[in-house]
Amino acid sequence: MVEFSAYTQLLVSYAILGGVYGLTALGLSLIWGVMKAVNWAHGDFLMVGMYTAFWTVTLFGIDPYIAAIVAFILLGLLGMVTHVIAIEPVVEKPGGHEATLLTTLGISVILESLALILWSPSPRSFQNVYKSTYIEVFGIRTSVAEAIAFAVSIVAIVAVDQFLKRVRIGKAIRAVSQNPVGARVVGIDVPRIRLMTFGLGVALAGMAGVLVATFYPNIRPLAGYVWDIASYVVVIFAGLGTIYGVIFAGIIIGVTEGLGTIVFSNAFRQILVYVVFLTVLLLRPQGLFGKALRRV
Amino acid sequence: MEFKLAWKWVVIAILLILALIFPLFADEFLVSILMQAYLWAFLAMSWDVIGGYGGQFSLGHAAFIALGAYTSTILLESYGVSPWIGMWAAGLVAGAAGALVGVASLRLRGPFFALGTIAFAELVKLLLLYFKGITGGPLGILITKSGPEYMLFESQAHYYYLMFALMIAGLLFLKWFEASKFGIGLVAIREDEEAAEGVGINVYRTKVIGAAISAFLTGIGGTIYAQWIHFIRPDIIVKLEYSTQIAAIDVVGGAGTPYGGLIGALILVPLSLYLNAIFGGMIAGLSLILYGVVLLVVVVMVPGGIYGLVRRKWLSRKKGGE
Amino acid sequence: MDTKTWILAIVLLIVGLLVGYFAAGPSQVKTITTTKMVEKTVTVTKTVAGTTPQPTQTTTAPAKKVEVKVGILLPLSGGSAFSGQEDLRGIQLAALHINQSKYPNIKFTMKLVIADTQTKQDVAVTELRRLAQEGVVAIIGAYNSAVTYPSAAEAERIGLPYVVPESVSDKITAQGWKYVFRTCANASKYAYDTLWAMADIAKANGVEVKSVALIYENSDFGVTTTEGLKKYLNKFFPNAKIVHEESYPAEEITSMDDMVAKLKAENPDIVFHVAYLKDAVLFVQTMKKLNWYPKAYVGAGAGGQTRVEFIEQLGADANYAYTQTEWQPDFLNSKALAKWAWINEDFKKLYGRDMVGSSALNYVGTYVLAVAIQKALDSGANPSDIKAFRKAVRDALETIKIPAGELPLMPWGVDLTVPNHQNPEAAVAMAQILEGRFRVVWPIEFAPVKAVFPAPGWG
Amino acid sequence: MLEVKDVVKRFGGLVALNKVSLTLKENELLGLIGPNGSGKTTLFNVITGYYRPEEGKVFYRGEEITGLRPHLIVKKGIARTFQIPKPFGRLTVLENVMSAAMYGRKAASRSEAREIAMDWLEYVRLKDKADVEAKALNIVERKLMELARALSTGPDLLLLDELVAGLNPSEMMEVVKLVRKLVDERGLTIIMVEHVMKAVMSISDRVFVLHRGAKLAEGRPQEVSRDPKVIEAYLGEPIQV
Repeated sequence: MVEFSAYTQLLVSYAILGGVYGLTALGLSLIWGVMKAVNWAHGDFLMVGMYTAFWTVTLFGIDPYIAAIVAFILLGLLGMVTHVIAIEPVVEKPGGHEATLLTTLGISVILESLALILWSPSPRSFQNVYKSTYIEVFGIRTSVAEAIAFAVSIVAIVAVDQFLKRVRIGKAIRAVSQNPVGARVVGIDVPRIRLMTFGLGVALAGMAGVLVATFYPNIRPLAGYVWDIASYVVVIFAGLGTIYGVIFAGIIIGVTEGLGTIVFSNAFRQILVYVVFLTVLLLRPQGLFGKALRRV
Repeated sequence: MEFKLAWKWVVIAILLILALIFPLFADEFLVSILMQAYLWAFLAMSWDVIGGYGGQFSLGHAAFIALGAYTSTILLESYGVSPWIGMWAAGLVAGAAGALVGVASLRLRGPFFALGTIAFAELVKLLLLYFKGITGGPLGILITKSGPEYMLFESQAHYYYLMFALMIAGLLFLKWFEASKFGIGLVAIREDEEAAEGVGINVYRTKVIGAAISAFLTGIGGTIYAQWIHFIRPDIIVKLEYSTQIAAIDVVGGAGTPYGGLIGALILVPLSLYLNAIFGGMIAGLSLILYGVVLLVVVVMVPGGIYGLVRRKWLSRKKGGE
Repeated sequence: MDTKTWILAIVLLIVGLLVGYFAAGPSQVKTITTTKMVEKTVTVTKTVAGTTPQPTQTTTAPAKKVEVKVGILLPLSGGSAFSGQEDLRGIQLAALHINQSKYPNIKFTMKLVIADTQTKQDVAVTELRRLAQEGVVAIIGAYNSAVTYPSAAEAERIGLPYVVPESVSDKITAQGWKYVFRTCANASKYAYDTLWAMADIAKANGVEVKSVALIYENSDFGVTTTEGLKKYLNKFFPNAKIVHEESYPAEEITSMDDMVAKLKAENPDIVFHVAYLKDAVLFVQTMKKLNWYPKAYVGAGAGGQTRVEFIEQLGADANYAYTQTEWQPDFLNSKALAKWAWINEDFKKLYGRDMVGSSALNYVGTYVLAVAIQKALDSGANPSDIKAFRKAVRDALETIKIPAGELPLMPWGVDLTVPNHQNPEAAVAMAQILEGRFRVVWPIEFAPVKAVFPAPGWG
Repeated sequence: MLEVKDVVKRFGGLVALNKVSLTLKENELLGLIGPNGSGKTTLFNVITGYYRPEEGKVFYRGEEITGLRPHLIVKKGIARTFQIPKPFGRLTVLENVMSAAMYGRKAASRSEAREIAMDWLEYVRLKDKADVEAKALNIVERKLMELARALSTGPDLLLLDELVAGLNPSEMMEVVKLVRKLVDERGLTIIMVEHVMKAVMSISDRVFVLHRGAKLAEGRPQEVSRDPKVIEAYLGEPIQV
C-alpha cells in the first residue's frame, strides 16, 4: 500500500492539477456566466493555444511563457471573430442557448478539421527546460512547469476578479451578466460588452492551452478534449458568476479525483467523477459557490 | 382547394414510389447512404419528442442508442431472442433510462440540462464498460447470427427497406403525436410551464413520460443500428458526436415539426458521407469543415430550420396569391 | 453584421483554405495521390538506382499491364488519424514499388482507391460499399480493431477479400471468416513475444524477476493484450507475482501520479504498460517526477512507446524504456534483411525519415495481397469479371506461403494456409531506447546491441 | 364555496400575506383591490397552488386544498388567468384553448375539446383567430384568449388577474360586461383583481381591499369606496364609482 508520506506528495500533485483545471475552466465560466451561452468549442480553443505555443517556440525559439502572451492576444482576436460569426447573431433570439450550443459545435468541428489539415494529425511537442526541471520542498517534488502553471492560474483568477471589480469595462461586464436589460437602460453597449467577454474568455482558454502544453504531452487536433471535460465539471461545481469559486472547485476536484483513485481503482474513477457531477448538478444546480438561481 | 389537395397526394405518392424503387436502380453505396439518412432521421425524430416538442435540449441520446443496442444484442447473442422481439425490450430499457433523464429535466434547464445529459451518457458508457460480465466490456459484442428471422440481411437493400419503414413509422408517429392530447400538453409546457399547470397539465408526469417516449424510440433505433453494423462496443456507440449529430440534424431540419428530422437527415447525412467519399482520400478532414459550415450557416441564418423556412416562404406566397 | 457579409466571410474562409492548401501544401506530406507520387518517384528511382545495387527495372516497364484496383480503408481523420496516415505511407510505397516492377514476381499495376473511415465504424462500412462499387478486388484496412470488425464482416458478406495488416484484436480471425486474412500477429502473440523477450533478456543479464505490474489502457487493445500477458506470464517467469494491475481511460486521463505512487510502494521488477502515446509519455514523465524507475519499463503491444514521438517528447528520459516493435532500421543491418534496405531508402526520400512499424506492416500486407492477386491472374482468372476475380484472389490468398527471408522488410514469413487465416509466423521484436534511438535487443540474431537490464534509474 | 383562513406567505424577510382570511359565496363576483405590492397576486398564487403558504389553510367546498399542485387545483374546478398573459406562443389559439379543455376538469376528448374551445372562443369573440399562432395576438386578444382558456377547463371558480388593464375604455366595458354575464348567466363564481377602480366597482357584488399583505376593508363597493382607511391607502386618490 501507499505510504503515508506519499500522500502528501499526491495531495500537492493533485492540488496543482486542480489549479490547472481552474485555469482551463476560467474562460468557459466567464463566457457562460456573462452571456448564458455555452462555448462548445472551448476545448478547441485550448488546442489552438497549444499549437500557438508549439509554433512560436519551434519557429522563433521564444520562451513558452512569452508564447502564452502571444496566445492570449491571438486567441482573443480569434474569439472575437468567432463571436461575430457564431454567437452574436443568435444569442438574443428565442432558443438562443441551444443555438449557441450548435453554432459553437460547428466552430469546434471546423477548428478541429482545420488543425488536422493544416498541421497534420502527428502529435507535436516542444522541448522546454521547465518540464524536466524539478523543485523539491520538504521531500515533495514537482516540475517547474506545473508549479508555474499553478501560479499563473492563481494570478489569472485574481486578475480577472479585480478586472471585473475595478476596471470600467470589467464593471460593465458584471452589469451585463447580472441584468442585461438594466445594463442597456443605463447606456452600456451590451453587444460590445459581449464581444469583449467572449474575446477575453477565449483568450484565457488560449493561454491555458499554452500552460497545459508545457507539461502535458501530445499537441494534436483533438488535444483539447480531455481538458474540456475537466473544465465543464469545474464550472458546474463552482457555479456561475463566481470567479474565485473556479479555483476552489478545481482544487477540490483535482484532489478528490487523485485521492479517490488510491481508494478506488482508475477504472472506477471516471464513474465516480460523473456520479458526483450529476449529484451536484441535480441537488445544487447553482454550484457549490454560486448564488441560488430563482425560479422565474 | 380540392384540386390542390389531390396534387399533394400525387406528390406524396410519387415520392413514396421513388423511394421504394430507389434500390433497384441505385448502386449499393447510394443505397447505403440513403439508408443511413433514414436511420438518422428516425433517431432525430425520436429526439424531437423531448428536444423539439419538449424543448429540452438533450445531448445524451447516444446513451439510449447504446442501451437499446445492448439490450437486444445481449438478448440475441446470449439467449437467442430475435431482435424483432428484442427491440421492444430495448425500447423499454432505454425508456426507463429516459424516464430518469425526464426526472432530471424537472430541475435542470437549458445548458444545464444539456450538460447533465452528456454526463448521463458518459456514465452509461462507463457502466457498460464496467460490467464486463454482461456487456463484454471494452471488447464489445459481435453479432454472429444470420438470417432475416434475426433481422439480419445479406443485402443493403433489405436494410434500406427496414430503415425506410422505420422512418415512415417515425414520421406517422410524430404526425399523430403532434396533434394528440399528450403532444399538445408537452408543447404547452415548453411554451410556458406555469400556464400549462394552470390549465391542468401535470408538468412532472408529462415531462417524464415525454423523455421516456423519446428514449423508447431511440432505443428501438439503437437495436436497428446494431443489427445493421453487427458490432457494438461502448466507446464506439456512446459517442458525444452521435448525440450532437442527432440534435444537429433535427435543428437544421426544423425542431418541433414532424418533418424536421427527415429534412435534416436528408441534408446532413449524405452531405457528410458523400463529401467524405469525395475528399476523404485526398484531404481528410475537409468534409468535416464543410459539415461544420453548413451547420453554422443554417443555425445562424435559418432559425426554425429548413422546414420552418420553407413553410414561412410558402405561407407568405399563399398570402400574396390570395 | 448583415447576412451578405456573413456569407462572404464563409466563402472567403473556404476559398482561402483551398488556395492555402494547394498553394503551400500542408506542413507534412499527407495523402499523396498516385499521379503526384509517380512524378516524385522518377527522381526517387534514379537516385535509388545510383546509390544501391538494387537492379532497376523501372525503365523497361511492359507496354501494357493489367490494372487492378485495391481499396484502402484507413482512419485518415478523427482520433486515429496519425496512425492511419502513417499506414497509408507504407501502402502507397508498396504500391509504387509494385507499379515500378521492383518485384519481378508481380506483373500487374496496382491502383489504390483510398477511403477515410474518420475512425468511425459506420463511415467505414459505407465507404467499404463505395470501394466495392468502384470495383476494387480487395480491401486493406482498417487500423482500429473496432472499425476492422464490422467492415470485415461486411466484406465477408459481399465476398470481398479483406487483408488486415495491423489490427491486432484476436477476435478478427476467430470468426471463421472466409474472406478475411491477417498478416500481422494478434494481440495474444504480442503478449507472448513480450514475455519471451523479457525472459530471454533477464536470463542473459542474470536478473531474476520476482514481481511484475500490469498497467493498461482500458479499451480493446489494452485489455486483450493484458489478458495475453496474464495467460503466459508464468510460462516465462515461473516465480513472478503480479503485484499490481490497473487499467485507466487513455483518452481522459490527466494525471498518473496515483498509479505511479502505488507502483512505487509495491516496487515491482518489471512494469508492463500497454499504452497509447500520450499516456505512455505521461507515465514516464510522472515516474521521473516521483523519482522511481523499475528494473525494466516495458511497452507491450507496440503501442505508444514504439512511436518516434515518444522519444521526441521525452528526450533523454525515454532512454532504457523497452518497447515491442514490428520493425526497426536495425533489422536492415542483419544479414538476412540487408537486401531490403532500398525500401527504407525510398521511404526516406519521400518522407525524410525511416519507416516505422506501422508503415512496414502495411507495406508487407500490401505486398502479400499483391502476390495473391498475381497468383490469381496467373491461374487465368479474368480481372474484368470482378466477382469471380475476387473469389480467385481469396482462393489465392488461402494458398499464400512466403518463407522468412523472402518477405520484404520482416524477419518472419507469411502462412495464410491455416484455417483461421491468422499468420502464425508473424512475430514481434523487442527494442530498447538507448541514446535516444530504438535499438533492437531481441531476437538476439537481429540485435546489434545488448540490452541494459536492469535500467540504471534516474540517478 | 372558498374559504381562505389566516394565510401567511413570506418571501425571505418580506411578509407578502399576513394572516389574510377571505370567504366567498357561490355565484358571487368579488373584486379584489389594493395598491401595488399589496399581495393580490400572491393571494391568487396561494389559492391556485403556485405558492405554498407558511401558515393558514385554503378550503374549497369544505375540502382542504392548501398547497395542492396547480394542475390538481384545476381539476377541482378553480381556474385562473395571469396578470401578464402567458399564451402557448407556438400553438394556435384553438390549440391553446383546447389544451385547457382536454387537461382541465372534464378531460374532454379531442373532438369535444374542439367544440368547447370553439364555444368559448366565440363567447370572447376570438373565433376568427382560432388558427392563428398565439404569439401573433395583440395584448387584448391575448387576454381574451386566456379568459377563454381558463373557462375551457370547466371551472366553477374563476380567478381573473387584471384582465382589463391596458385596454381602452370601450374595450374595457365590453370585457367587464362579459365577466358579469359569466356570473349571471353561467353561474360561475369569480374573484377579480383589478387596478382600474371603475371596472371593479361597477360590477362587483362585494369588494375586498388588501393593503401591505393584510385585509384593510371588505364590503359592498359603495361602502368600501367611502372608507377613509381605503382612501388613505390609495393616497387620497379619489375613487370614482
